Amino acid sequence: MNSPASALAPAEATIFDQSRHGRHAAAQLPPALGAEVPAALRRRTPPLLPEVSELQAVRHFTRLSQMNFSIDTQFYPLGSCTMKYNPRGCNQYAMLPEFLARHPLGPESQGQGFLACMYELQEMLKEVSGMQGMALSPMAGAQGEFAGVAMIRAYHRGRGDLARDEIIVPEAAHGTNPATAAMCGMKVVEIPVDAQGDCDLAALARVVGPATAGIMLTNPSTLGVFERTIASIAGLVHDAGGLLYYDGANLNAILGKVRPGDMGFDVIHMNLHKTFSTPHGGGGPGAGAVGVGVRLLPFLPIPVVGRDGERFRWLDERDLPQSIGRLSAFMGNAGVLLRAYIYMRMIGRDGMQRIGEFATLNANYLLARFRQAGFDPAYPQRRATHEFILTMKREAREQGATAMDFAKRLLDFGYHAPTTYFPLLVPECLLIEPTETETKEALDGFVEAMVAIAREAAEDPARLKGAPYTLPVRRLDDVRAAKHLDLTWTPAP
Amino acid sequence: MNSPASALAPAEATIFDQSRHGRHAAAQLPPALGAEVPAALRRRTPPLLPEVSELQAVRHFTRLSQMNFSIDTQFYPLGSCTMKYNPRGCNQYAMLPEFLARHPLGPESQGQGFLACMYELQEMLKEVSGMQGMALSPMAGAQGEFAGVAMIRAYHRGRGDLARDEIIVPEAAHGTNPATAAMCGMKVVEIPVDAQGDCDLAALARVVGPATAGIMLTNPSTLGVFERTIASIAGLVHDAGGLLYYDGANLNAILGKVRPGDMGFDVIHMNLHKTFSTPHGGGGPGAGAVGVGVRLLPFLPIPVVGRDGERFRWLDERDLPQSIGRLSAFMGNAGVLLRAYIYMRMIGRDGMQRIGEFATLNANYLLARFRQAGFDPAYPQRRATHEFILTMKREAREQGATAMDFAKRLLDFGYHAPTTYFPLLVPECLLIEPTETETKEALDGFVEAMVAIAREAAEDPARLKGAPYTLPVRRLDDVRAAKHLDLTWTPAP
Amino acid sequence: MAFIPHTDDDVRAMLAVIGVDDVDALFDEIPASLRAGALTRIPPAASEMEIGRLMSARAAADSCELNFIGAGAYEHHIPAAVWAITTRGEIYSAYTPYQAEASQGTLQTIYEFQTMIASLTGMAVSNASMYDGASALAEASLMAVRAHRRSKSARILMPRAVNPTYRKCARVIAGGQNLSFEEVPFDAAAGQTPVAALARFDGQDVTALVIQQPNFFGVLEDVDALTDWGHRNGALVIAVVNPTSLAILKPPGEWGEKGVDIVVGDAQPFGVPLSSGGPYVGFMTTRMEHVRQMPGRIVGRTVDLDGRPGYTLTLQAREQHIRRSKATSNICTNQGLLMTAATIYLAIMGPQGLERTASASMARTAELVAALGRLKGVELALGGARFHEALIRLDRPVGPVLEELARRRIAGGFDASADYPELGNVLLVCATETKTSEDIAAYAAALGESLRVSRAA
Amino acid sequence: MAFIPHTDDDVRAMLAVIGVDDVDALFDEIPASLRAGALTRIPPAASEMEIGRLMSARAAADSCELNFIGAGAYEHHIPAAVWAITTRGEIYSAYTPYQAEASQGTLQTIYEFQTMIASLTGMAVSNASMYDGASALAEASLMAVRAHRRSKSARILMPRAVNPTYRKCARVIAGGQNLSFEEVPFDAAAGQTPVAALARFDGQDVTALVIQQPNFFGVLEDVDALTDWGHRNGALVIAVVNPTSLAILKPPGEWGEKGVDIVVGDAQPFGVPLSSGGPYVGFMTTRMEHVRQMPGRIVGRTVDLDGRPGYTLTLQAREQHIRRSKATSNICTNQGLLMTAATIYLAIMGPQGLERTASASMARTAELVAALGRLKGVELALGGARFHEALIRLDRPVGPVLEELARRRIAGGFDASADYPELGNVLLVCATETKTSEDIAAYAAALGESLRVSRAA
Ligand SMILES: Cc1ncc(COP(=O)(O)O)c(C=O)c1O
Ligand SMILES: Cc1ncc(COP(=O)(O)O)c(C=O)c1O
Repeated sequence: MNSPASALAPAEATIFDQSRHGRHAAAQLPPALGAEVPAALRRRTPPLLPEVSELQAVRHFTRLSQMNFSIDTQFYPLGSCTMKYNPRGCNQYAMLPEFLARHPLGPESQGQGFLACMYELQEMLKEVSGMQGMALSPMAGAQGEFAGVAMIRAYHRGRGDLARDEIIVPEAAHGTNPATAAMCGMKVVEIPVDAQGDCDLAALARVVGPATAGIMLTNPSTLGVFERTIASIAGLVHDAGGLLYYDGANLNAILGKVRPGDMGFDVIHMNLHKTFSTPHGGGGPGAGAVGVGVRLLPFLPIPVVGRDGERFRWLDERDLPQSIGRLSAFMGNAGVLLRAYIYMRMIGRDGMQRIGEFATLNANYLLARFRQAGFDPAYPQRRATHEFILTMKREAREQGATAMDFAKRLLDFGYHAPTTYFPLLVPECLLIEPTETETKEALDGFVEAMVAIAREAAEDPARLKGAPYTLPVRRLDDVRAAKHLDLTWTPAP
Repeated sequence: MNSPASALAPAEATIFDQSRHGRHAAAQLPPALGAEVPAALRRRTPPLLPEVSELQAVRHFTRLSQMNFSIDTQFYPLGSCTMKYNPRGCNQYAMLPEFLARHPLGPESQGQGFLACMYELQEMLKEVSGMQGMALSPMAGAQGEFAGVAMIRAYHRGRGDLARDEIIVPEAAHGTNPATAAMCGMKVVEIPVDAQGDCDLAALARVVGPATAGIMLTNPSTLGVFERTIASIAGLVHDAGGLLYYDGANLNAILGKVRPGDMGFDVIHMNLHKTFSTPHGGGGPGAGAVGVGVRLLPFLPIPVVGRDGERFRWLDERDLPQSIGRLSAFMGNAGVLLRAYIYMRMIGRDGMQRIGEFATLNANYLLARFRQAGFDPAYPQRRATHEFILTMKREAREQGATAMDFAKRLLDFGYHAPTTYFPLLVPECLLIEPTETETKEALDGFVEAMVAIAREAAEDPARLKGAPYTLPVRRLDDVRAAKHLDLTWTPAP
Repeated sequence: MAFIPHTDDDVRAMLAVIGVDDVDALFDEIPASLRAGALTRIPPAASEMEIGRLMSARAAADSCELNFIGAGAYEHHIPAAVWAITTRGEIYSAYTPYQAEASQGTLQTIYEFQTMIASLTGMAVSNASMYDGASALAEASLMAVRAHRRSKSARILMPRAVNPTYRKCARVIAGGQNLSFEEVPFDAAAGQTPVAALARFDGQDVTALVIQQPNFFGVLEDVDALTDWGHRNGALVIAVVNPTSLAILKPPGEWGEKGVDIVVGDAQPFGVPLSSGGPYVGFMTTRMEHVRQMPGRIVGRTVDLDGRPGYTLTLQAREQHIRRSKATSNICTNQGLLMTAATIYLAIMGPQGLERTASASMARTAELVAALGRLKGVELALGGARFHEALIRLDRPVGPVLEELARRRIAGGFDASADYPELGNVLLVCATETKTSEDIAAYAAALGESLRVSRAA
Repeated sequence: MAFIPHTDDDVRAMLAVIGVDDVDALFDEIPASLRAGALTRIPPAASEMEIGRLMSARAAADSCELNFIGAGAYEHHIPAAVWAITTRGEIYSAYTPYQAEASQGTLQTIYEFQTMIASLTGMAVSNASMYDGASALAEASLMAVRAHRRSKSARILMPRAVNPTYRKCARVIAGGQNLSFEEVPFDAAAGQTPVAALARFDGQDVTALVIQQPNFFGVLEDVDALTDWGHRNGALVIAVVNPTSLAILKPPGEWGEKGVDIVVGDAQPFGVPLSSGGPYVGFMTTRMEHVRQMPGRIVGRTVDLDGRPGYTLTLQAREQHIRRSKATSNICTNQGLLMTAATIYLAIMGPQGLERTASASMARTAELVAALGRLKGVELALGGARFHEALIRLDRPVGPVLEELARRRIAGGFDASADYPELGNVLLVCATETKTSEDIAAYAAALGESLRVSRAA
């Protein structure tokens, strides 16, 4: 709610602008106990922290929160992100006071409740992925990828196969895949996809060889289609001595329908913050559990929960001497893992299968509606998986209405934008993933909004270009942001 | 965020409009166990409850909540309501799982923690009010008033003084005062206030007499001024054989400065949801603890917490045979009382006094600023207490800008409106209570908004009349609401 | 200064604007003789951290493993979403929605609540909430007197099978206006209020008859016959109901030939935790013809200046802030937050969830009764069809047995023998959908042991 | 179907629009041979009510009364407002703020976080968070190699007094790119890393020197001298800090003559509960000249089409989604929610609250050390000034003593003897502002008893 008197005031002043010297939230002050810091080590000027009342802080962050789109307030068809309902029960029970208070290095005897959940989570994730071993510690998908590629590397090295330093990735792969390979010291070899969105087998055959450590694949691919030749790919890579990595970001599409282990993958990470519905929190935390087939079992990152009879305990380097080691100070994002555990228990065996089915149903329905409404699918011959791509190439050419314009205008209609300009190889693309938790009515409303925008593109293109209009800010100047870096607040001179 | 395509759609469709037959939140379903209801007693048509997914419900009510003003998002200078910060700590610790799970009729041995809080709360409230006894069960201010007047009645009856059936109230009194007196079977005798806002002593002297059961006063009065002749009033009423009732809604003004017991009051209710900062919840719950002097001690409503050595227990009719009895099924709004208890403990002894001081400082500062800005105080000769009245009589006469117009336009500036048209005897009044938890900057911003509106009233009166513009709805047709009653949703025909 | 944001500079600047030297000067209209001293009996301020530890310790002291008490407050599953939303600042810290344009969230929620409660009870209109079920019954009695213009007696027939605290509370609150409540006995074998018990009032001026369904014993009354008796005798009929039961029981609007006139109850079972007795949320519904006699707030749907639908408080001329001593009630602040929780609960549970909750509760109580009935020294006290409570009779005083159970961390039920001495050592027990067969077995075992212990003592 | 809203009618209508007969047809591109069977090792669905009971029971099993463990994760008071706001749906269920206009809340919060963390550490720029402190150290090492163009060695000096798991983690993560980490010993009496220990690297190509302040033992390092050694020898300096300590300790930006180059740590102490180890929130700050080498998201302030200030992700060309294999890191999802909690925590605590927290923690640890030092069989293992951790030495193996303490519901500290066998039976203990003198006395008494018991055994 902006003051009509000051049209260009910021929607909400920064907390620093609201600070007044000497103000504080007294109920939060610990007792004043003196502490003697050696003079040379003492801080001389106080840090720039705001001095506000508790009410000011509450009001500020509550108002800021209202400036966000979120699952709890909007339909969020953001492809590759699986923005589905985050059940509140998962949060409530993961945040029971005893769970929150438990120190990660606390005695195992006072952690059996927590460890039991983690052990069962490992087992359930093994079952849905078709893998033989599971480690929960990676703190997001990218760290799961890192663990996976590091295990592949350790495997080859362990066999004395030292020349394998190439990781193959399809050109449509998510950016984390090549970035991870590089971070593991690997060379990245890109291969193209064909006109149907399948991996170009011939190209793959050309690049695999004695330098191949492995291939990283997402299946369904980031093009929103199922990699139909997966068996052939697996054969090619395995025959060349490489291993197959499964980027599980898109697992929601096939949950309970196909298991990566059964497709021939040797290692997988799963984004629990996608398929298993832990919240995204405006940019994390995530959890990227890694699962492995027998060949990689010895290399799993530590710690892993083991079971001795009725007791659970952490397995560490003593138990897993070939482990690639630790990825975090403790055991990863425990609270996220608890949420995923609760979610999986609430969904249950049959529910897992239904997730894949209804995510796919919603995507295919939406695709069909868009097709009827005259929009262009990127792969018109293919089924949608849990997501699909529209290309706005025609609209951009004929009316100058880009994918970005559609994205921004959608915000005014109360819909979050789909993923734009990813994957890079489809021009003017919108990657749309409705998820299984949205109703038919929500999907219909979204199609209607897109139709209305297309109409506007024809009738009033300037209006479209100026969107959004109803949010706290209009389109932002990204170029200026990068050119005149303003990364921290400074007092007005 | 409204769809630009449908300007007159409701801001948020009702939950019934979103319902689809056969939909449900499966994770919330209890097991399907058969139950045999005799045929004649069985329900035949299902109730009109929405059939929505859990996400739909979460999204709907989250979005609805965003359509509210609240303390956590706006300055709320609503006179007579003491809209101050509701500390989050009070809520967190009042909602500990064990407190929530405790059955009101549970064994007292499993309620000592809760009862200890209630006992200490009684003691603290006695101390701040200057009273000898305290009962916590009234569920809001009005019920506290009821208990108070009922005790006055019981007292007179107990003495065989049966003719006392009149309750005196000043004409500026809050509506609950006369309504309560009537509910207790009393006749209401109104007395005027003088030009300075004090009670008209001469008029009081004329009406007191053998029929006087008592007088109900708020001090500071609802006119935002301290009743200076309180000692004379007390003398007059007591001499006539009547008792004095203190409506504690305005206790925030004098907390720790004057105690109602010391002013001569025999009975008091305190709105814990005002002075002791329990949240208003969009219309409750409240808690209206009643305190009494010695004369009324035997009549306190039950239950009351008593103490036997180290054990706490509920006192009931067996302990207090002359009690006026029970006002609720159990012990009143326990959760509200816990919040007030925690708040009082966090404020502490000195903090109590500061509340009155800073509430008064804020009000007087705001009054001074308004005066400087050319607005008209209703009682220019008087100090503000924790609140004060501006009258828009002049603005209404000269520019047609009513108190209501100012109130509505303030909403566009992000400020909740002051209380309007109460007390009824001041024309075009705005009753303004800033509370002690607001910053000087917030007060300054509010004055600036009022000044801007006054300017607009002169320059663009039509714009003012049309306000608000930035909320989910513009000014609502109240007349139509009362004429064409639409009180429940019905399916579109 | 907890929760006070003023810096020293602020205070100085503000005093200067006001034109006084210190804050104390602002209190100069208060006679010096009245000024309070230090509040020595209030402890010094504690930080949130300190009070948090204290409260956690006190809460821990009150924990209990299994609860089988009902008697007017019921333990049901509460979806996590209910309170995650209800405690949002915009709901939690808002005032009564007097400024409609800035309160559409609260107002629409009330409108939805009114719709749900009206439909559940089978009535035309609902208000926005009452304090609790007991006070709502008192208000309903007062309302009946206003609404029933032809009746001059202000006489309300009150079955003894109605919740005893509800009866007491109604007497206290409605007693101020000289209503008289007359008791109607129940059949000691069936636990029901027989129509025959009303015979002595045939043809008399009765303002209203109260019927509780299920009654305090959990027993289902013959509501059709009772309602028809009331209407035949020119009385209004007031129903007191457990709202969960309405998912499977005939709504009061359909009782007898014409349906009842006023319905009240407590919506606590709808998402409101037990929390030692409150805050709960009373409700009241009635026929459209009586809407202007109804106490409490009412929300109506209307349109704004542009014609867009919106919500506002309506029929305010019934209320104290307009009508003062002529108001329908003195009620002002009511139970908005709990109303919100109840509305969210009902939206999430839906008709199917509520039906299952009611049926499962009924089934679990039947299971409990069967399990307890197998114990030596325990028998079912009353016959008849039940919802989810049952009165059992022990072969010894109930109090010490409950204490034994408490030692086993079980809240074993409500000792009804003081309220109904004629029934002997009776214990009212309740099992809802939250109880499993294992819980029931655990209770039966614990009760068996407790009886043994108290027999041995 | 938990969380799936489709009615049968919906499914029928949707299939018709798609033009297939059943849902299974949508999977016809998946080779039949690959189709999964039933997931028999997954239990059947449980309701929220059932799972809630299970989780409550498991949580109760893990409860502990007093915790004196630190070792990288610290128990501090968390104002209730922090999580009441952080769990709001608009924060909790939002995605990474790629659509800036629809994410101004998250973006402004990050901008405020960046400001606070940069100022606390005394550096020019901060990113939006890293996974945790340990992985942030790994990223800092990789960043140092990128930023230090002249150094070819990729050699990082790592004091042995740095948190052992941080060291392990850095090796695993940065090891992929062939960085070498070389250990710098500490003085076994003082527990400090002496500058002298670096002498053997004088004049060599060292890419970076890591300094942890306070170090793993809680001991304060001579950060000025160490930093100056690093810069004198052409190395970048990476500081690892406990952010709470920065309220009273000199910020890394002021260490030595020029200040350090990169600062990392874990902001868990800022409002993030211990919760078995995560999610926490790593942070990283650096000099402006290195900003383009920094991994992770960065938010900048800019203006919109109308000139109104607003926030957006910036310098994205560093990130994997733009630069792919050339990115500064593979990090994508990071710890946004915890970043939000930390920002709210800092806003509420302010400079004074944080200063008091740091000082009180330091004072309580001193009190703890004094109390424990009076026990037979306990001695302080290391001299020197400390922040809020201390290494004590027992006269017997630590493990069994900790088990005895656990039986008394006390988490007694971290057994550091496996990581530092040279120090003997050492236990790292920590007391923060959450501990009272009574707590400390209770711990001392319990430790005394536990030692007696284990001596007797
Ligand atoms: C296909 C794909 N792979 C990997 C990732 C990386 O996961 P995270 O963001 O959890 O690191 C993502 C998500 O952003 C993704 O969509
Ligand atoms: C002066 C005064 N008296 C009494 C009341 C009644 O209190 P409650 O709304 O809690 O019943 C109020 C508040 O509305 C009030 O302002």
